[in-house]
Amino acid sequence: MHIVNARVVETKALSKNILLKKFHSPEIARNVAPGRFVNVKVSEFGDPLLRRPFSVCDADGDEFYLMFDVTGKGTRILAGKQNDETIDVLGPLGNGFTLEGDYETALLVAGGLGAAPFPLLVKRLAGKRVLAFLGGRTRAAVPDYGIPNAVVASEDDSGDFRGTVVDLLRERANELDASTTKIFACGPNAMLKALQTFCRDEGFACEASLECAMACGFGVCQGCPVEVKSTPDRYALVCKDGPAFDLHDVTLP
Amino acid sequence: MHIVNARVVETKALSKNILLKKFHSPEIARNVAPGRFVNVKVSEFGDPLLRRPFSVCDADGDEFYLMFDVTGKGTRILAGKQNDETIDVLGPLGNGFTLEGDYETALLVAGGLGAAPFPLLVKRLAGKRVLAFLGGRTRAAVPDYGIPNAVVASEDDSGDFRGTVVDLLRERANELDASTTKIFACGPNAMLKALQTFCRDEGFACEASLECAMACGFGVCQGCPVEVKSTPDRYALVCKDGPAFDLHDVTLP
Amino acid sequence: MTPDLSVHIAGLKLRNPILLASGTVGYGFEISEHVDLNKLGGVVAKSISLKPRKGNPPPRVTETPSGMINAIGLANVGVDEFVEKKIPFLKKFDCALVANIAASTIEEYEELARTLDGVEEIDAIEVNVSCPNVKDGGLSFGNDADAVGNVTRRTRKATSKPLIVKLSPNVPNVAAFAKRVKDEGGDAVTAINTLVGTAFNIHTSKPKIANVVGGLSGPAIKPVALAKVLEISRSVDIPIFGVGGIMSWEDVAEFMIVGASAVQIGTANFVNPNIGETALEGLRDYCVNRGLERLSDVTASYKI
Amino acid sequence: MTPDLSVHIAGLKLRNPILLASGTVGYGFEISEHVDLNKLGGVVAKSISLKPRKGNPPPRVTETPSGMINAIGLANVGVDEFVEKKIPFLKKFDCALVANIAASTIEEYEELARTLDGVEEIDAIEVNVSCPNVKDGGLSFGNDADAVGNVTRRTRKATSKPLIVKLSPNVPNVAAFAKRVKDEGGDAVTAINTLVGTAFNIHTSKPKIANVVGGLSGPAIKPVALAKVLEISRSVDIPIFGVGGIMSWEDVAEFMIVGASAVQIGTANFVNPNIGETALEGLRDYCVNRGLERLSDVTASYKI
Ligand SMILES: Cc1cc2nc3c(=O)[nH]c(=O)nc-3n(C[C@H](O)[C@H](O)[C@H](O)COP(=O)(O)OP(=O)(O)OC[C@H]3O[C@@H](n4cnc5c(N)ncnc54)[C@H](O)[C@@H]3O)c2cc1C
Ligand SMILES: Cc1cc2nc3c(=O)[nH]c(=O)nc-3n(C[C@H](O)[C@H](O)[C@H](O)COP(=O)(O)OP(=O)(O)OC[C@H]3O[C@@H](n4cnc5c(N)ncnc54)[C@H](O)[C@@H]3O)c2cc1C
Ligand SMILES: Cc1cc2nc3c(=O)[nH]c(=O)nc-3n(C[C@H](O)[C@H](O)[C@H](O)COP(=O)(O)O)c2cc1C
Ligand SMILES: Cc1cc2nc3c(=O)[nH]c(=O)nc-3n(C[C@H](O)[C@H](O)[C@H](O)COP(=O)(O)O)c2cc1C
Ligand code: FES
Ligand code: FES
Repeated sequence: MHIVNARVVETKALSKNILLKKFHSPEIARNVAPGRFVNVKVSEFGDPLLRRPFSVCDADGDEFYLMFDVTGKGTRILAGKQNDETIDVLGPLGNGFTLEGDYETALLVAGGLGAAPFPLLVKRLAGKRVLAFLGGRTRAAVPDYGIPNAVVASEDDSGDFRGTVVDLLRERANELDASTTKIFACGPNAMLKALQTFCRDEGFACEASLECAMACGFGVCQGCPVEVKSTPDRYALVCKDGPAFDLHDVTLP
Repeated sequence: MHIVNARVVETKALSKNILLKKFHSPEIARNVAPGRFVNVKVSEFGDPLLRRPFSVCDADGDEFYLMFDVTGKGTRILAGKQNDETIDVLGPLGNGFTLEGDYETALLVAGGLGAAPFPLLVKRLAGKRVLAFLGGRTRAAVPDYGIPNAVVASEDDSGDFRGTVVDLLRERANELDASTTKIFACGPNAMLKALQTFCRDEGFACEASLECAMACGFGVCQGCPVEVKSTPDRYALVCKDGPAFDLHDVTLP
Repeated sequence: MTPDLSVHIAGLKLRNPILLASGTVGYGFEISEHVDLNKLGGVVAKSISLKPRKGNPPPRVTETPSGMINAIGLANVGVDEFVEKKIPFLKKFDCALVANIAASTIEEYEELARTLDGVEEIDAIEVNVSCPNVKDGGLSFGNDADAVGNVTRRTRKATSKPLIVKLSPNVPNVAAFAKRVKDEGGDAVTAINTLVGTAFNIHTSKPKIANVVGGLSGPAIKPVALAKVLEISRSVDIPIFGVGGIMSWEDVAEFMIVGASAVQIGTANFVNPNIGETALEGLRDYCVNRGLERLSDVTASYKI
Repeated sequence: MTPDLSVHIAGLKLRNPILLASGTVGYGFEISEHVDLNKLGGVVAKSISLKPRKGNPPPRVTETPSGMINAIGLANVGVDEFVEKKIPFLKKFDCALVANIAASTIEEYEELARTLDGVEEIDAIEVNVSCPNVKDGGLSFGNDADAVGNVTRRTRKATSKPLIVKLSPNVPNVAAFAKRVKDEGGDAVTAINTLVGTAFNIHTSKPKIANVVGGLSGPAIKPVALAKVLEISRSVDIPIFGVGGIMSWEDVAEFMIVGASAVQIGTANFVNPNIGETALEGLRDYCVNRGLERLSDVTASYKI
């Protein structure tokens, strides 16, 4: 884990509100794994105070990418950072996805910006068959950067399917073989809950990257608990024990 | 008094730490008078919270200038504003210098950034003979932008005179005629106190622009009191009754 | 449909729940250049004492992270000049005019209330028992529930106007104070006044405020103010003016959710002198988006 | 000449006045990746209770202007696991190790103090009487001077280690509490713990913290913390650990000026995990620039 001044190298707008930013930092780019995240200090002043967590979206040599949408003050400041400005980044943090295993098909399931960690995951899943189902309000809200052949479920008619991404999954369930497929998921809790039911009913293995409010991001504040069935007498910490968890093991809030 | 989004038009470094920034705002540029000031909202977040007061340094058509040195978080943010960015400015505020009067010579006396309001003053003093004595640590800390023929007093040998600006004044006092001269002053309180003594001893009229901590800048918070001899039972407000005051009338803290 | 922003509080019917807080808009004159007072719920005038007060020496204000400390020391023109010279200006506006009184003895509070009771233009009286910047009174009253009870009882007898008591946040049990206010006949409470705070210059070792300590206000204190309003709202049946760190319409909504019937905006006036007016637009949209006919339905709508 | 940064407080000789505050560095493990604990004055471990505590459900933290609210609910491994598993790691470091205890009855406090008294590696015990996030104890103790006095007396009897009592800021008279601690044999006080605060989501009307209210920390509360330290320093002769909103070496100096002999850094660890170490450089320069041979001379050097 490092504290680095990462230099902004490039900014690309993936859609109206979604940005892909490339940063230079060998320490982070070379040590990251899919599903791990960084905690970004967006301001040098007291407000906004806390760092902002973002999944590392992709990495390439000495550079790494973040994909984010501008939702509040932290992401607004981050969006405004120009090329050659540096920003204080802590990372890589947390435990990413477990890639090993004898599954044949990796099925990526995301809601909205939940797709952020997938580009790096796709790269590192080389050798597996990769399918991706992405969901969102409308196609423009579903970034498919770095995710080949993604099928998009949307609430309107702009996607490939109308409905939630879990509806889409249900519809295609018969094309999938639960015994040889592992689902990698990331998205809002509501989506993950629906996915949990689906995976239980259909017998899919699933690892999900969770999001929750964090203060430190590296295990000292105990601010990010998640109920885990295998250790009922203590919470797991999303930042340290996750953010990737066996979806069957967690009780989502 | 207006609240405007003033657009940055130009930034010039007058020395290592002193900037001159030009803003577009007809409301302010056309309504300002020498010694009046603006209150600048440097941040959209809670920290830094308060506006920062700056004398209007100069005005030209629809544009006005601020001259400032980077001393803290507000001036650092202001310094970073790029051309075409806008910034929320409240002004013009306060009562500036009284230009009318039958003095023949206007003697401008400043310490450091106290010279900020002088360029506009020089312009509006057309018809009077204008002399300027400026003081500071070293010549580079004494901006003489827009002040012709300024004599610089410095603590080191870089200036025209070694000593404080009031030392300089004392040395040249015999060349000046107190009965036909009005001093316009601006600078730190320590300098103004010395100047007060000098003016009392030598019989000079003097109007000084004061600085003090402010919260609102427009007379509602009562945060900027100054003891005034002519109204001993109530404080004057620097922001509303000043910042320009008859130096003989104020009791400096 | 345009949502109804009006609220009833302490016997007042206000056009909307936004008032400007005592001490942050003087006597209304300067702020009226920036904000149309006719559009607001009301204005609370600077605290008035029996005699004019010069206030504390400078420096009186200093900035802190997301906040500021002030120790104005209740500088004010005194009740006579207030009634003669300030009210005539304020009465031109069609919004509630709340007078705020401060004193160092119960008798003075009583006399102030009696004097102002006779001034028709004043719609309500807010009793400031909680200013931390006056050494001879204020804070000691504000942190003593019996004293607050007494002040309420005595001023209650001295005026038939709506009576609001402004509470100190520097106590662990603000609801007990609100209860006393209610029991003694107060019509509403205002929560909160400033927190006691200080700041020092590390190079001179001197306080940044001449009075040494002062009152902390601004967004920094919003979480504390919300907790106090919620505490009162959950245990005492008395209307609440919520104050403390409001910078936006979202903050107004947050205060109403935790129990405020109306709010007061203080420090934000220094930063955005027209905040009182611009916040109204956001509140209107908020009602529309949440499908609310009446903004007042937001009050105490917390889901806990 | 290199200035002497060491300080004496509560019978401890510390390399320098910087400690890391309870609850913000866990049991030292994760933070030691970022900061060299051997360089610091000390570490205060997360509050420990007799039995392991699961703590509050999520969400437990939320950001506020220049601050944050937490309601962790004293999640901790319990005293047995603390002694067995956490101490062995912490004892490797050559800085003071302060254990912090929390309980809901006086008997539990006593038992905790007695248990830890037997653990050689622990240099001092800090008694947390002031956590606002535990419903069955904590806050009620912290806001009651008699209870704080009793806890001090009983824990004092249970241990011969330096005893520090961490005070609640949610009272109007913190000095009276410090006085009780002194009278009952406490060696130092820590001021302050968090302020009670809350925040609500205006779209769902739900609290942003599952526990509804939590503890406000961070730079927002620094002015309040400074005022409390100053209040104690001016009226009670007891050493003070200053805490609350420290983000930089300048803040450390400010706390020392108003009376702190040492300081604790909390929330800042989340933002700048190496702040404890980097602040030392600034303090060294500060001494040099002010011509001070000993940093400890700054303590209570306020000029009022
Ligand atoms: C492990 C992890 C990975 C993430 N990866 C990504 C990513 O790759 N791309 C992306 O766009 N977003 C990601 N998020 C969410 C991202 O952290 C928030 O969008 C961001 O913090 C919003 O900050 P803001 O200041 O713009 O919003 P504000 O609403 O102003 O933030 C206020 C506070 O709430 C917190 N917060 C707000 N939204 C969220 C959220 N959804 N989850 C957790 N905390 C939140 C902020 O961190 C901050 O403390 C991730 C979150 C976590 C925990
Ligand atoms: C009427 C008036 C006119 C001024 N004109 C100029 C000018 O033309 N050029 C210029 O460089 N400076 C001027 N100043 C001083 C200028 O306001 C401060 O330099 C500036 O506020 C510093 O802000 P900061 O955030 O960089 O510093 P910080 O130290 O971070 O500021 C912290 C707080 O202290 C206040 N403060 C800091 N220094 C001063 C100061 N010297 N006077 C008053 N308040 C201060 C800030 O406003 C802020 O509230 C003027 C001040 C006043 C009152
Ligand atoms: C400069 C200043 C002066 C104040 N003067 C008074 C006063 O005279 N009477 C009073 O009851 N409250 C006074 N207050 C307190 C405010 O009315 C308000 O309760 C407090 O500032 C919290 O709200 P805010 O965070 O929105 O400012 C003053 C506050 C400030 C900042
Ligand atoms: C997430 C978090 C957890 C905390 N847990 C404890 C605790 O277990 N025991 C304790 O005495 N104080 C605890 N505190 C309070 C801090 O030790 C400190 O007193 C407070 O946060 C103020 O300092 P700061 O502003 O530097 O954070 C906690 C604070 C935070 C932010
Ligand atoms: S965010 Fe601090 S422990 Fe996880
Ligand atoms: S700064 Fe507010 S009255 Fe002058």
